[in-house]
Amino acid sequence: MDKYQALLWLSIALFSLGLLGVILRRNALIMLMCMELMLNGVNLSLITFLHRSAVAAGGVLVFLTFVVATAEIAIAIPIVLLLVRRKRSLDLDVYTDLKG
Amino acid sequence: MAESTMLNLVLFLPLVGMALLMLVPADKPQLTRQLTLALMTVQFALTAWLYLQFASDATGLQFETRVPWIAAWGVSYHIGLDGFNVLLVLLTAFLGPLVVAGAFSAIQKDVKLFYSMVFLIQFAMMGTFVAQDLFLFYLFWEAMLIPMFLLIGIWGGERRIYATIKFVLYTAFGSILMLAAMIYLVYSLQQSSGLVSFAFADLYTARLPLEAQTLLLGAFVLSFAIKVPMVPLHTWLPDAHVEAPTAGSVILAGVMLKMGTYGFMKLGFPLFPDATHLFTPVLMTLAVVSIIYGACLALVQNDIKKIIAYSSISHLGYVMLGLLSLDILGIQGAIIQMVSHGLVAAGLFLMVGMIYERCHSRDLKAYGGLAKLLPVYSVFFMVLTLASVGLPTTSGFTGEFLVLLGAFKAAWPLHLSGDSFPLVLAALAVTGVVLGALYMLRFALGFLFGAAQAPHQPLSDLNARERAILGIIVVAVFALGLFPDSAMRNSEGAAKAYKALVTTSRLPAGAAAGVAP
Amino acid sequence: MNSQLTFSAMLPEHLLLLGIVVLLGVEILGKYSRLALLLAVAAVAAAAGVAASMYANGFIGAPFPGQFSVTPPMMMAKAIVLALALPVLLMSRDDFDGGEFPALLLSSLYGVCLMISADSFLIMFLGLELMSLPVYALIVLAYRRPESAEAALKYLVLGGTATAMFLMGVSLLYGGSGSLEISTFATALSATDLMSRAAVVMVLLAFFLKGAIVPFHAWAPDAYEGASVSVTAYMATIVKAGVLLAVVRLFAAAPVVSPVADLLAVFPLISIVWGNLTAMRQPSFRRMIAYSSIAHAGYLFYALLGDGPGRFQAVLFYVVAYGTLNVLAFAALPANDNDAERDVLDNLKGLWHRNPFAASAISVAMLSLAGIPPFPGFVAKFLIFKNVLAAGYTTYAVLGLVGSYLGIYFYLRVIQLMFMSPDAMAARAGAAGDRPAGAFARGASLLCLAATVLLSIFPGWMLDRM
Amino acid sequence: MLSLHILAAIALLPLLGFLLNGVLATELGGNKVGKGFVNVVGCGLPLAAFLLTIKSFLDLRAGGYAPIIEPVYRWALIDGHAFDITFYFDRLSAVMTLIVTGVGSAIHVYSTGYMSHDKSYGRFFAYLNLFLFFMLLLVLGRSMLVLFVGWEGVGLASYLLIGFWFDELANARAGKKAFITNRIGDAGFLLGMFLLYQALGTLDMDVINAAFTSGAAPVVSASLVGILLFIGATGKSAQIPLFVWLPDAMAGPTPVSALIHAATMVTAGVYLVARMSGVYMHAPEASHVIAVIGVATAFFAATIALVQTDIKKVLAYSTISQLGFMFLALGVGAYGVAIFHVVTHAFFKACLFLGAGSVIHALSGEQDVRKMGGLARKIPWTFGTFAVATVAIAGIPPLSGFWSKDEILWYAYASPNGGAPWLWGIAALTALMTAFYMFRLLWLTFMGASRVDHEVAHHIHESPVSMTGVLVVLAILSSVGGALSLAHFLEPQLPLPVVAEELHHLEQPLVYVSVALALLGLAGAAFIYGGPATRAEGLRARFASAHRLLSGKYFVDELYDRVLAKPLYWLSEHVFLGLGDRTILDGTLNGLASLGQRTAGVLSRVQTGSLHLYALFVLVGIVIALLWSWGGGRG
Amino acid sequence: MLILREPMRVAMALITTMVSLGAIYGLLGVHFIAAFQVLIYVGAVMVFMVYVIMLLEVREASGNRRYSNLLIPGVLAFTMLVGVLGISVWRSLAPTSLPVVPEGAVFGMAEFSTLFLRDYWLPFELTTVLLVAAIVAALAVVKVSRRSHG
Repeated sequence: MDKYQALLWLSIALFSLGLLGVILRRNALIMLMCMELMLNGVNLSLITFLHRSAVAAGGVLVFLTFVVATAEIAIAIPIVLLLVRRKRSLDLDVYTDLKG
Repeated sequence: MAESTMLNLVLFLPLVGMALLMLVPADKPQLTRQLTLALMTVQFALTAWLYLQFASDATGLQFETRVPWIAAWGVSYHIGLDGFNVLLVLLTAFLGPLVVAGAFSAIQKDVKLFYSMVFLIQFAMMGTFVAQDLFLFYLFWEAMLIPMFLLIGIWGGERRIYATIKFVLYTAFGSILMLAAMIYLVYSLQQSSGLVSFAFADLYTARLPLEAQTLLLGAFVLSFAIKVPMVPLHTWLPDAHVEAPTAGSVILAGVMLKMGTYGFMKLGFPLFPDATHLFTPVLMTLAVVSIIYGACLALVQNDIKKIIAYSSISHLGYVMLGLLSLDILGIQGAIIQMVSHGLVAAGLFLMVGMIYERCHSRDLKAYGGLAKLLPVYSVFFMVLTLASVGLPTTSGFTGEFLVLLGAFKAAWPLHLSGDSFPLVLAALAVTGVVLGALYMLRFALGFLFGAAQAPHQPLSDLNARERAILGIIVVAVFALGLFPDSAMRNSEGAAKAYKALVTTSRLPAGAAAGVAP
Repeated sequence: MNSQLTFSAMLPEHLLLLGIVVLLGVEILGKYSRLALLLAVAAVAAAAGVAASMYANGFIGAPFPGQFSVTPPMMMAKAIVLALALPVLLMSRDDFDGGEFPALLLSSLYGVCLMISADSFLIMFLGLELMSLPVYALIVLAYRRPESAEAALKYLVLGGTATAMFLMGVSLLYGGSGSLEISTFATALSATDLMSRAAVVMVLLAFFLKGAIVPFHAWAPDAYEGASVSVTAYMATIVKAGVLLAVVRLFAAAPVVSPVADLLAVFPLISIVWGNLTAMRQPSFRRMIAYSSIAHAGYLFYALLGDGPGRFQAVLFYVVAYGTLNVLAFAALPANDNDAERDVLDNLKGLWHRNPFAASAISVAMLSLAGIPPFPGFVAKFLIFKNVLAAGYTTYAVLGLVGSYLGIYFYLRVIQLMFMSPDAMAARAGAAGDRPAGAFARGASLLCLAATVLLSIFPGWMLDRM
Repeated sequence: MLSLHILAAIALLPLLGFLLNGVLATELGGNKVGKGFVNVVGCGLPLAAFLLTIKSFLDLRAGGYAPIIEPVYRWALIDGHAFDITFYFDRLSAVMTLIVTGVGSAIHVYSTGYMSHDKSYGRFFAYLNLFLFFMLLLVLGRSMLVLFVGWEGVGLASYLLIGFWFDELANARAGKKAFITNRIGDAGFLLGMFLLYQALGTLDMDVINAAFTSGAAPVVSASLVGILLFIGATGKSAQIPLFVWLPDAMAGPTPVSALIHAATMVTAGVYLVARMSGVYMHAPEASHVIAVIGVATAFFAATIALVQTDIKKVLAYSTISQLGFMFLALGVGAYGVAIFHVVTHAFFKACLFLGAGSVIHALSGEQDVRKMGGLARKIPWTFGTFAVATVAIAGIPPLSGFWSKDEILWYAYASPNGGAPWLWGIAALTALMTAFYMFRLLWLTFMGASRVDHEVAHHIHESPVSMTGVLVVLAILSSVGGALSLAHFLEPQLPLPVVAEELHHLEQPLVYVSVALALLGLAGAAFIYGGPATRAEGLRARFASAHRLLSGKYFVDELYDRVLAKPLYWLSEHVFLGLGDRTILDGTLNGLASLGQRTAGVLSRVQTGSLHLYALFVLVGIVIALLWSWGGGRG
Repeated sequence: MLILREPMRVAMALITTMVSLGAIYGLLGVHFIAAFQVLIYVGAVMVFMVYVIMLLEVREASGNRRYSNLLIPGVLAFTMLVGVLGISVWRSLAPTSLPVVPEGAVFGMAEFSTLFLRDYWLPFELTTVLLVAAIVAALAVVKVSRRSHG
């Protein structure tokens, strides 16, 4: 197993762990962090390939990912704050008014 | 050119009517009614003029209009009259004013909407008959569903929601499959000949392997058989009829059911002759089963609308039998039977509506001796009953007689060559004549005769409007019974064309076996 | 770099951007809510007009080679999407005052336009995010309903997941080909190595998620219900349109072959059935439309099964038809001070008597969505299934059609409620306090109605131009 | 011009009467005209038709009996097949038309008296005229199509007239029964007609006959055609197995029974077979069936008539029995004789029915012979004519019945086309019974002590001249009708069987036997019913079970009900409606609908609102899709 | 970080992960990105996150309420995902399929800057649009939350 493959395994694992976190963690903030973890996993993969192929576009995409991640968090945090105010809880299982 | 304009006018007049109705204030129902009646009458007059102009000896379409519509798909706005549809168009236009007039007193709620829907249905039915392009046909075919849905659902009886949903879902199921088959057919035509067209005439040239024909025919048959309806796809009909307002029942029985048989005649069978040939025994059996099954069920109903509904199933079985006999007599009989049933069932439903307006009951057992209470009503009822029974001199006889004669005529040579099945079917179909008399006379017996009783008394006999409506129908019934020749002269060419199409094999040249669709 | 070209090729986008900036200015200056709305309408209308005229002139250009280019069909798509946004803007008048809504909407539209013209995954990614991020906020904007924050969070988390999936797929594509041009996707479609496959699947699934295809649909009903009506309308029409147009762009004219083709058929097929069935039992109009949109996403993705050149046309026409009617349905909904009451289906009972125009408009929308001729929904569906059949996927086409049959019931149920409810029940529903939609919303529904009528009568005119 | 359409005029005159009376003299037109108008139209037009018929007959004779063919119009021309409405007037039609218009007119006149107190006077005459119209179509039509129109039409008129007093549900029900039973026969008729058309391409009966007699190779089995057409005839002419409707048909007003159910309509079957003699001559099997059915019907109906107590029922079974005789004649090839009997039977049976009507009229509606007796003095004209007709039907010379019946018996014995001694034997026995039950009727009604109810007895009165006059005319015709010797008149058209030379010596003895039998019947009836009442009672007591069987009419009605009607209703109600429509078809549908609803419920429960679950869907979806992408298409 | 109970600890774990990733990037020679990783993620996002966690002080319920009730299916599916995706990549990416390029040379800050302003000018500019939109969105949400309490 060479360096790239190891890195890719890691990247996939991070991505999947992030998704698993979304499934498992009840705390809304932790869930958001798990989303970040997913993006980090993807970034790792991008960087790996960037390094491997030396085409700079990947770097740009990583940069964009940073921006987007920031933007997402910037919107997500106020939403969570709103929810917490209303429900007095960060527990996602409480946020099930919409269903059916 | 001017004449084809006339056909367009006839087609679009109901839409104009709808637009005009929108201008009428909602608090003037009487004006709405009169306007509708006037327009419908004009439509009938124009149609009658077209009918008189129709050249019975010419072949091909008359009053044709063909304008590209969705050019990329080869869809055009293509309408025209041939011997097939000219009678049905006339029937549709004929029933229009009667339906409208028949609903004058029955419909008091949402009058404007009601007549708008009637206009819409009229438009769609007319369009279905005159369309000469499959896409257009399908549009009209489907467009009819919704006004009917509303008609039953808004002005219907107690279980109207169930009935109307059942009606729509049943019909729509057939349509969906037809849609798939239609697309496939057009695509196949394109594959085989490079022709991108939905025109009937072009589709008649499509050559398909037997497997494909079978599947496509199956889809078309399902769709049309539901509409006809043929047993065992009929259970929507009694419910729809029973719950529908009178106008709905009249339209349904008078015209809409014919669209199923018309579909078979114009599309189902001629498009897939080889598959049709293969499945004729099955379809014929179903037709005969419909005749007998419908009659038997009519025999044990106590809801007067249901009796007529089931009788429709039985009567349309004759039409199917005639079409499948592939004998000109039978085909002509089928056409006449369609028109006849349109008149008779429409008349009977109108009459049921009239009594329902007076008594608010459809229970046969609640009635009796109406001949005493409503002598004039009873006379008309008797005439229509006898027409339904198929008594000679009425239109019902012309249709049934020719259908049975044609079926027998076609079956006998087969019998001599060893295939007795069609003969058995034809003979069984004749028992329908007995059963028909049985259920209709049972109806008349309980309804008109015996000790006088009605759920609501005193009863007033038919007023002038009602007499006029029924009188017109009765005259038409006798006209078609006594002088069917002019009608049949118009349809003869079409009947022959149909026969030629259905009896000419259209497997791909050199019929490479095993070419799966 | 040709700045002239840069300017003109991106003119619609520039107009949107200008609109955003001016709106922000107005917002800072104070409360000129009606002015804000008018400004937004003007900006969108101008952008749409420019896009349309550029389409008409056959404008072709690539101001940023490899990143962004325009062709007449793209312009057409932009014009259509922007035009669809107009009634949404108009109907928002009943829900929102203030400049946030128009500003966010314009940003989101900007994203859609980017996606349509993207030549590289960079731009597409940006467009995707630019389209989605404002929507998260838009959902929350309807804070008259407490559930909307929940809806936004769900959408955001799953949307973020979609972003990650998209990026994962892109990164694998990038790893395989060393390029971020979107053409790598089409190339990978026919590749047989597992990484390309995985890349294609990840990207596709990301779009499935954004477009709400079962089993990635679960956010949609909740988000649609939690949002206010105009936002729901926006999500159901333009966001979906953007997603699909992007996908079509990705697929280009590449043929789809077996494993991917099966994915493209089976997931949408399940969506069609699932959406149509589940919609039967929904108590709320928005939620019902959400499930309906899941089914419609199924049809839309079906379009990709068709042969290459026809896909764009099929999707675009579907977007036009479906978008117009969805907006029509939402715009015609009677207004209510209580947003949650507004779309309780039972409150529609007897609507015909209270508000005939609304009832008729909603009926037209429902029938068309159900695919009943002669409304444009039928032609749209016809086109898609025609293409699918022509591509040889007979079984899938028939199954899809049968699945679409399942949907007829719940559309009719709406009509049934409006027209056929017994008077007593209708009266009770009338007590729920709905009132006619405002003048703007009425204008929006008239606009859509007119478009519907035109599309019904002259579908060929539209099709010839796509 | 008129002469060209004289036949059409004959048929159309009664139709005009129907329309005039039907519209103007009923509720339809508001009852605006008086009885006088009804009488003029109702009786005048049939009389005019009768006169025209005579004129036509004279024309026919003047033309040397060459058939008069009168095309009216073309009903349909389909694919080169013409269906023409054409009238055809030859000896046979002439005889029938004369009877129909003649006897018909007489009965119309009679009805003006009989029905004078009925509130639906106009309607009655309208129906009667309608009947005449259809009956004339039946006998005048050249094509089987026209015949069939008339055939069904008279059925309709019969239906309407049987149920004329529809307040009583039983009357209407009897009408329905008549119609349905006839329809069963018609189904056979239709099949026979189709078969002929299939084979010959025409429905013109003279052409069909010619085709068969010309000796060309048989294109179709004559026997099959014959049997099928005969099925139609059994319906209309009340033969086994379709005779059950006729006794019930007595529910109609008595003139109707006389006209339709005795003189004319019920003989349509005989006419049909005679008309199609060309076919039957080449269908020995069918003819044999006809003869057997005929004689059996004659016998069984006569036995039933022995014990009936309703005056009209006796006559009804007598009619069935006499029709059986006619079919016997047809079956042995003596077509002309059958028609001869049709004519004489029309005279005397009409007379009998009208006489019975007069009795009923006198007794204010009483029909039970057990409540009559001793009426001879009180209504002498009725009695006299009734007695003459009774003698005629009993076959006592020289009255008309003797001549025709005797010829039937003779050919039943001697015809080379199926005649046999056993046929003669049964027929002769039946003739004996005929004499017996007719004289029994005569005695019970007119002789002996009066058993009339007290209050009715006061009102007994002789009928008006309009009725008695007709009775007298018919009685005269019954007496002298035998002189017509119609069989020989018709012989050029309907050749009589050529009896073998060696049987000729038997003719005289057989005549004596039959006359003796008739007298024996008379004597027996006189002995049993002329004496003390105990004699008849004793006889009944001794043969109690036989009596029950006979008065129960062999329980045929009950049998049919159990074997045909009940199963049909059961099948329709429980199998088709219950099992088929409700359970299988609607059950499946509703099941599918509720399955859809339930699935929808399950699917919406999946949507729990939990973001975790949604994310899990996504994860699982990805896994499935990726695994799938490994699958097909590799390599 | 998936098993820790306290949000703050989770945040710390995430920061650790991110810094580690930054280190990896650095080791790969993509210093520019590594710097951004640390600056943006750790410096901005996570600080924000930590701040919020401290602000809220809402404690997640202890004990078995840490995980949703989808633990087992979730972990199963997770395992499969890692396996499937990993194998897909692993099987296709032969170790020597592409030449290993010289490290460091092309990924310097200068090169990126040039690239951004030349080839990737548009994405770069659009980033600003995105950020504007995000700010508007965030402000809108904040405004809503203020309104709902005001």
